[in-house]
Amino acid sequence: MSMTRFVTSDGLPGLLAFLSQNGRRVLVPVEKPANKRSVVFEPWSKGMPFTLEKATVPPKAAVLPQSETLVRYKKTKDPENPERVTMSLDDSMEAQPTVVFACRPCDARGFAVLDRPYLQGPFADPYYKARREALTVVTLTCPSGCNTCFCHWVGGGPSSPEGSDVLMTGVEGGYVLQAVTPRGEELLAASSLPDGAEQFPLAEAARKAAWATLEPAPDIKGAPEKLAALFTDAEFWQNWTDRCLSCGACTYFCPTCYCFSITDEGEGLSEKGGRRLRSWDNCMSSLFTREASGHNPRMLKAFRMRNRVSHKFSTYPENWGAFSCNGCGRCISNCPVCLDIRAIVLAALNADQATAE
Amino acid sequence: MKFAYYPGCSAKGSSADYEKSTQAVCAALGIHLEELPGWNCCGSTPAHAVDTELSAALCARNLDIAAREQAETVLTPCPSCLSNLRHAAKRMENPQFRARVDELLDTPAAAHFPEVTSVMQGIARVYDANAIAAQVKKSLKGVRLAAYYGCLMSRPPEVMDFGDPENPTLMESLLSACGAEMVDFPLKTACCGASFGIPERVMTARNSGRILELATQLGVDAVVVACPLCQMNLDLRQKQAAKEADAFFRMPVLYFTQMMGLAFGIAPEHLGLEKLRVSADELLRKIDGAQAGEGDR
Amino acid sequence: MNDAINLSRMRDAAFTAEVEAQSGQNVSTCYQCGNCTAGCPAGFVYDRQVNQIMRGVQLGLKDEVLNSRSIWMCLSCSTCSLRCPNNIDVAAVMETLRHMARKEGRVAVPKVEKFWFSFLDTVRAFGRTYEIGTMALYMMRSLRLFTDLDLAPEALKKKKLGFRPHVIPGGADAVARIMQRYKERAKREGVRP
Amino acid sequence: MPVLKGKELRIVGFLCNWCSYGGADTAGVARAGQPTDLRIIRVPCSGRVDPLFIVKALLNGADGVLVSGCHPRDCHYAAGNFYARRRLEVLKQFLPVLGIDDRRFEYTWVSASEGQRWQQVVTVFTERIHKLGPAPRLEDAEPLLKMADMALTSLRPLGTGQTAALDQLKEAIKAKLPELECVIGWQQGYDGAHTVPLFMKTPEDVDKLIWGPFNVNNPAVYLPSFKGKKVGIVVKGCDSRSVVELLQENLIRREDVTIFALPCEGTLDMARVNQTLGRYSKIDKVTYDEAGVTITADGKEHRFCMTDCAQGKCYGCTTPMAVLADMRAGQPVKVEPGSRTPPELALLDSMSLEERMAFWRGQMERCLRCYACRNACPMCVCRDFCVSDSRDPHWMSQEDSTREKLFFQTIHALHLAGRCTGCGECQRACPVGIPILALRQQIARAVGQLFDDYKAGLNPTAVPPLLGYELEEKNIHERDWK
Amino acid sequence: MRIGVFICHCGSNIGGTVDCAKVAEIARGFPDVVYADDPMYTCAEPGQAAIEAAIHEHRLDGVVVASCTPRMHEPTFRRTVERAGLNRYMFEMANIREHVSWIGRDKEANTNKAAELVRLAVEKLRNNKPLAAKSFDVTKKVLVIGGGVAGIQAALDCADGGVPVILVEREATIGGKMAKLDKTFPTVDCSACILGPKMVDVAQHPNITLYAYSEVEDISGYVGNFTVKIRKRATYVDWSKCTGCGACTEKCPSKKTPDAFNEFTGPTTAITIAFPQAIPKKAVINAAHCRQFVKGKCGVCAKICPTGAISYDMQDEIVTEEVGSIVAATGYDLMDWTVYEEYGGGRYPDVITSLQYERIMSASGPTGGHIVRPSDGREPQKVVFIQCVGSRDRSVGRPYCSGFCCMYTAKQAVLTKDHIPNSQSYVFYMDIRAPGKMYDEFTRRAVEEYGTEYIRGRVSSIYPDGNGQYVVMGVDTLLGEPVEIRADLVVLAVGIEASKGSPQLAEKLRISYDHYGFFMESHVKLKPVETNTAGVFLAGVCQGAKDIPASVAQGSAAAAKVLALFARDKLESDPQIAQVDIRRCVNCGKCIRCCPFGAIKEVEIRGEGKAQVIETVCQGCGLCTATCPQGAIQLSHATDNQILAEVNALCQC
Repeated sequence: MSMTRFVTSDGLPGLLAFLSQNGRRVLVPVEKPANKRSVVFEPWSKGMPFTLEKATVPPKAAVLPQSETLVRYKKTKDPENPERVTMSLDDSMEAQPTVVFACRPCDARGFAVLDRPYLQGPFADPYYKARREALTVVTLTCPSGCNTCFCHWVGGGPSSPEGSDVLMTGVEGGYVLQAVTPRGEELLAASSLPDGAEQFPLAEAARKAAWATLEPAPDIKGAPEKLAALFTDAEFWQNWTDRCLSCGACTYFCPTCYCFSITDEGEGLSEKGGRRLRSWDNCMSSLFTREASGHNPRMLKAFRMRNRVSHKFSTYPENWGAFSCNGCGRCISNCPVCLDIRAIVLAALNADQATAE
Repeated sequence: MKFAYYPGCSAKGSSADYEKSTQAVCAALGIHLEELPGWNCCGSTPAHAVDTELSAALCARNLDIAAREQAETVLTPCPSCLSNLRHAAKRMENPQFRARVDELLDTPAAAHFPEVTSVMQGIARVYDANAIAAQVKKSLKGVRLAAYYGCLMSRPPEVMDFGDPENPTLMESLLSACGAEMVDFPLKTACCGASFGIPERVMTARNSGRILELATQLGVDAVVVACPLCQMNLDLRQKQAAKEADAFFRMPVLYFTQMMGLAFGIAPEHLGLEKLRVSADELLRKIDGAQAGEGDR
Repeated sequence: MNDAINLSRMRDAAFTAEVEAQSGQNVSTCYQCGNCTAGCPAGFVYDRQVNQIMRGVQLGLKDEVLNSRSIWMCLSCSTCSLRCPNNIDVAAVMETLRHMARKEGRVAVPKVEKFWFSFLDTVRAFGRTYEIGTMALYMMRSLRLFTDLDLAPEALKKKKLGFRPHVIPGGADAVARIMQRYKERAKREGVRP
Repeated sequence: MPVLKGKELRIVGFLCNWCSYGGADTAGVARAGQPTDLRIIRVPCSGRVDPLFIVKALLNGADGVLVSGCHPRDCHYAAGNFYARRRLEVLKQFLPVLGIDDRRFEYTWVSASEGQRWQQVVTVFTERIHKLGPAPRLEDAEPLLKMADMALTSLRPLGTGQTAALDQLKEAIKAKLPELECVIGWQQGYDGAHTVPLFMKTPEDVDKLIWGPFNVNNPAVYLPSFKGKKVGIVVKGCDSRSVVELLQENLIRREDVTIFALPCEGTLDMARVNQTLGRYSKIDKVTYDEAGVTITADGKEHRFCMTDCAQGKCYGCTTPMAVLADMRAGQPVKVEPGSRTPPELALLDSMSLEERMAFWRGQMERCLRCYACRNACPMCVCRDFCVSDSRDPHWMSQEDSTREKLFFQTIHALHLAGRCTGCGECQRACPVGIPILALRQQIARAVGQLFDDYKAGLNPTAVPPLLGYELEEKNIHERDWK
Repeated sequence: MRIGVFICHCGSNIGGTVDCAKVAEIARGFPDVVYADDPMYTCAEPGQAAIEAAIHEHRLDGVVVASCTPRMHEPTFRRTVERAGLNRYMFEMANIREHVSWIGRDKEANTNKAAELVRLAVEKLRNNKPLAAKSFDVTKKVLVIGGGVAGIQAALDCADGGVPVILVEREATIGGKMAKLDKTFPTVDCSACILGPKMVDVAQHPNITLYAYSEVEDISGYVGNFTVKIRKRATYVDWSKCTGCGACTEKCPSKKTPDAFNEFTGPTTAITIAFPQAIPKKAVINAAHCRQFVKGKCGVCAKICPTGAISYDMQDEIVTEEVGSIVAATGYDLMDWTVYEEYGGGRYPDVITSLQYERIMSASGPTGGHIVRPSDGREPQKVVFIQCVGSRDRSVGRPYCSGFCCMYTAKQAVLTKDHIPNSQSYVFYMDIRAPGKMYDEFTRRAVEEYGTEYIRGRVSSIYPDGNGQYVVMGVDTLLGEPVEIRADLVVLAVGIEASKGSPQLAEKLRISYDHYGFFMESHVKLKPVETNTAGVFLAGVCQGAKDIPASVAQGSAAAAKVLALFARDKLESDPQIAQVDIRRCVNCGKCIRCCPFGAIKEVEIRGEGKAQVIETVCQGCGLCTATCPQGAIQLSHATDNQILAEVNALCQC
């Protein structure tokens, strides 16, 4: 049995204080005062209120910030000869040791999805790598399913350990912490929390109960092929995207979307210097594929939606052997027009059948 | 029709005839004048000549009474009172000024004051020329009159709101409706010399003289006025003016209310005509004669 | 000439500014067309014509202006304001000058001020004007005992003047309090009430 | 370049080439001494000055911005300054809602001959800015988070009763459908408590049409994409204003659009509804009564009374009936006269300038720049060519600073000046609940106050105020430079 | 880029309070700057040569000069860089004289400010693009609007220069105000005698087409290619048949028709020829007073006309003309002086305008040149002239000087004495403005030889004394006393305003106009004839008060501008105009709506509506750029990115 610890509900701030040691940044879900429920991960500091609610925004930024400076450059001129310009580059990366605390299993699985292209491809992305290696994920298992989530369709579940270092499960009076990686064990071992073996069965029961709340999942194993087959069926995609607004609410709130764009800002000779930025990109935007000539292979939002759904359920699985959607449901709950990716995938599966018949 | 009414001090003294005729004419027209309870002197020229805030305070007390009485419109016969009251109301739109004035009052004045306007405009507001003509019992046909407004009634235009400041015509329209022939009287808004009759007689004598001279030249039967001070200068001081001009005047100077009253068939004694220094008997005979002539036909 | 107006010495820019501030008029717009003077009914008793007063204000000749009789003889008829091509409320400037002069105790024509005080004193006493009272007070103060004596018989015969003061029911005190506060404030502010 | 510490502040001037730049030259020729802070950017015309240049400068370190053009009627380009006057005045009234002191921005008119006036303007303005001191920076503000008070009373009845007329409306749509590409309406979404846009192409589609408090989406957002095609649209009162505004701006053609309308009784504030429902796995049942709805989720009943849970915009709504429609069903609704300050705006109104800046600092932090606000806006017709993600023109960078995010909201708000109908879709669409509607509301309020109570989207033939001008503006007055 | 920067000392003008060498040194640190120098006089020949040399030596592709205002030397330096092979728009200026050295005393602050302004210019330049002008054809035909003396002069000069002229006149005859005058100052020669021959020349010139009794209805197009619609108002007389014999005017029974040409000083007939020397000398029916129109029966003129020219059912006609240039010469009208209630507001018959007085004095006028009072026909003995009635008077919204009243008033006083030797004239004036050649001498003659009394002051009021005379209450400010005159006749020198309909015409011409309707010239001093719309020129009083010689001179000047314009077969358009990025354009039409020049139109490109700039019409204001929300329309040389570069250079904290 893996290492377990127990923390009482009152003990959570103490746990966070422990996690914050040694200059670690601890990202905790914080409920923002707003009429709309808005929970975001923010660096914890002593006395700061936090929540254990599922966050509106996933903790993806811990490894892939919304916008990061890849390179800073400064130019200097030779006062004798203004034609002679020398440039100094600064590509040092910030990779502060970080703990993501109380994200959900789906969020944690997001890190696993990101790891594949960023770390396991022909090139490992150094910026991502540095941050990822400095990251510890303490995941709170879900007590139940919810109306928009579907983690169990895509290989996850309310207590899936994938991507997590520590699993944390709420039980009577507190939480059971279970290390699921060596890094998790190391962390728990360093803590002064009491052993959780006694409460562990309760945790297991809670996890089982959570599973029981889920509606049965449809079989979507055929999705990659069926979606691939639908690639040329423009009508299918148009019908499914007529109400799409082409905003980025689905992709920017997705824990697994990893596309980025690179821009240069600023002037090397200015006080601030120049910056090369990497920022999130959004395949639902027409700009995503607009070429320098002005030509755009994905002018229609239908094709952009096809890209998003296919990427998650067809091309990524082809490349990496797993769906890149982890069923967190944020693209559904955050969509201004309630577009439901589940429905599209199911329709794709059914469309195929209809054609077969 | 009911209006709040601010008679002004002269109404209780030197221009009792104006007051009497105003009351009589308004009664005939069914306009009820409700005198403001406990009104005080507006301060007239001396107050504003000495200090604008003092003048405004004296006026504000009256405006405040009117506001408390929930009056919508206050009428006053006297242009001087009208000018002071309207100036005060306008100046008190400035908060700093208002604060200074409030300091002088027992209690701060009401935030909004009712509108103050002249009796003449009040009548015109209720009755148009046709309606006035319908009231006429003794037409003033054949009577030539000069309307003289004095300097205060129409000036400054942005405060007084009395038509063209150089050429007001309201009195003409009222008296034309009564049948009178109104001459174009170019000096209708010239100054009569105002209150300087006492400290500097030559001032009123000269200025009133010029007005009387032109009226005489134009052959009018009377000069019709709307201001107690003008009336006093043109009538009571007519001899002083004649002396200064080295001329002889015999020009009746009546209030427009007296003139309208005559046309409405109100007896002269109910209009205070006996108070005129220059007798209007000839004018009365002319009116009666015209009536007789009318009857003959 | 020795008695030339020495502008470099006598010019008082603060005076001009003060007149402009108090009257709310921009006197620099006056271009001396003289229209104010042309229409002034009191010009014939002035020692300086209105346009000259305006010029004095422009030049900041405080003494010349505030010691002038003209500002006391102004009838406040506003003809000048009405006809001014530059929209200057000349009458307001005249009144401002009178106020300034009074506050500094410069009274070039005392009889005018005495008449005002006589008037205001009756108002203070009775809340309303009392013509015979005003006259009596004025004659006393100005020592001009024969003022308008020629009119008296006529006026009395015609009952033009009320012999009894007209008193406001319950209000005379209120008016007196206004006057009192005004006086006290003037005293506090160090100006002549 | 940094400002001369201790001596100067950063003051940026935009001067038209023909009058004011010449006026500044005249002042120079006359050796009319001036404070040295001002840096002049020469533009052809004050009409060229996009108000966003000013906001950009103010957000990026300017302590003051001055715009000067030709006197009204003297514009070298006949009318550029008339447009500028309206736009700049609207901007001036907008700035305080961001927490920027509007005294830091001024505009005026100086002719090429008015060297003295220019000297006066520069001197007075520079002194004013020095008196105000260095401008507070958005980044320096301590985040302040506050919530709007949603306890509101409505000007018109709120409820759910009008559904009765839905069948009549459906028949009308079916009758018209053959002539139309499609009719846009609403259908049930993934559960009974969510409604999504519906594009009716067949009579069977029409049967899916629903009407009720969940019809939050504004279907007008789709209309411009159908430009040139015959299309029908089912509208609530507020949606109809968007349609009218689109017509006003020639973004759609009247003859192409068939408008079907029912009187609206308010729609639910789904943000608050979801707060109440919390986490649930299934909606069991949604039942309606006259006054509201009851949602049963995971076996638990939640009642939502419309008078308590309508969207903020519904309380002050004066157009529950479509302002323009080809086919109406349902009973007319009475609206009480009056107006309400929208709750989001009332919140901002209650704050000081410093608090407002701190407020936006706190709010914008969590913005992910997903642009749901923009894309849900029926008046955002630039869509794929929004300046926010363009390099030419390069208004914004990809940095995720609060300043860039707030600047985008300013772009949106200013581009909506005189056009925003207050439908609130921007705010509703925001996944993290930032009350960005307040910025649009302030713009709309300023436009209303300046231009005869103008409200966007009421009259299809009205000229949007910022696309027109008056020679003499009733409510815009030249400022005193004494 | 490779940018060269030149910091001009301008002698000590800049160098005195700005450390120019320091600025050059700072500039060397700016991006893309590869060369910086601080010459003593950059605009001088050696300075320009140095720029050219530096361009070659350092292979510069952009130049910044920091010196005086670009309004002065931008064209100069653009030519300089062009000579060295650069595009003229690859040049920017920083104004460090008028905006820096001349207004600030603090050398440190000035130097810093100068460096920042140079930085702005560099940042702007880095975003500049070479721009090239385009050429287009010119229609060599000119429209002259207004047939007063200025318009006549412009038309004749253009016609003599070989350019076809369309002359449009609103009234039935050309000649304008000058045709109404009796004599002209300072020579006191007969107005009709000097104007008449010019009017005849217009009628006879083969290059001139005259549309009298016509108005400009609509103008579209741009310099070189205007399309003008002209409304020929119905005269009810077929002018091709009318010989101007005048038989109809003698027999017309409507003898009490108001006579506008005579300024309503006497009646005329309903069918009329304005005056004997009218051009065209054709009859016109005043339908409002013609019995045939009012009562439906009469027909006398039709019966009497020997050529059968009368045509009661004539309609307005619209003709269209293509021209390459337009001269506006629409003149003036008198302001409505009846707002002066203190002068009787128009109620006193013997208080008249100076133009009415001209007609009364004129031999072709209603009294045959005898000066008599309108009220009773008596010869006046005492005539009072009042100047500045509606001039220099803010209270009636006319703060400006009408320019020529001083002179004609002196003339009228002189003529009065000539006509009535025992008369006495008085002139109330504020200042005598007589700066022209022989002008002051003329006013002195009026005083010294003709005994005119000049009284310095305004008149407060005029009123009839009841004895047939008028009391004039004035002031003699020199005397310091009010004065009073009993006058028989009062002549008001009524101020002028732009002729009726000027603002509307300005809108059609797309030119600016001031508060009073006068058209705005392009530059008060240096472009007094041009307007801000290329190809539209001004002549005469429509641009501002001026007398006859000045109007004639400006008419000739406008003609010279037209001829210069037409001397080229092709015109070049300014490339600093708006350009549409059709990919970004969503055809919302906001730019089209607000463009003050109608320079943007909607076109269809591959099935989609797009905005398109008409390059020759665009004036380059950039209003569209500030209006377009998606930044799809950019004003070349002042693009968003160019201005943003400047803003960013200043504000980057």
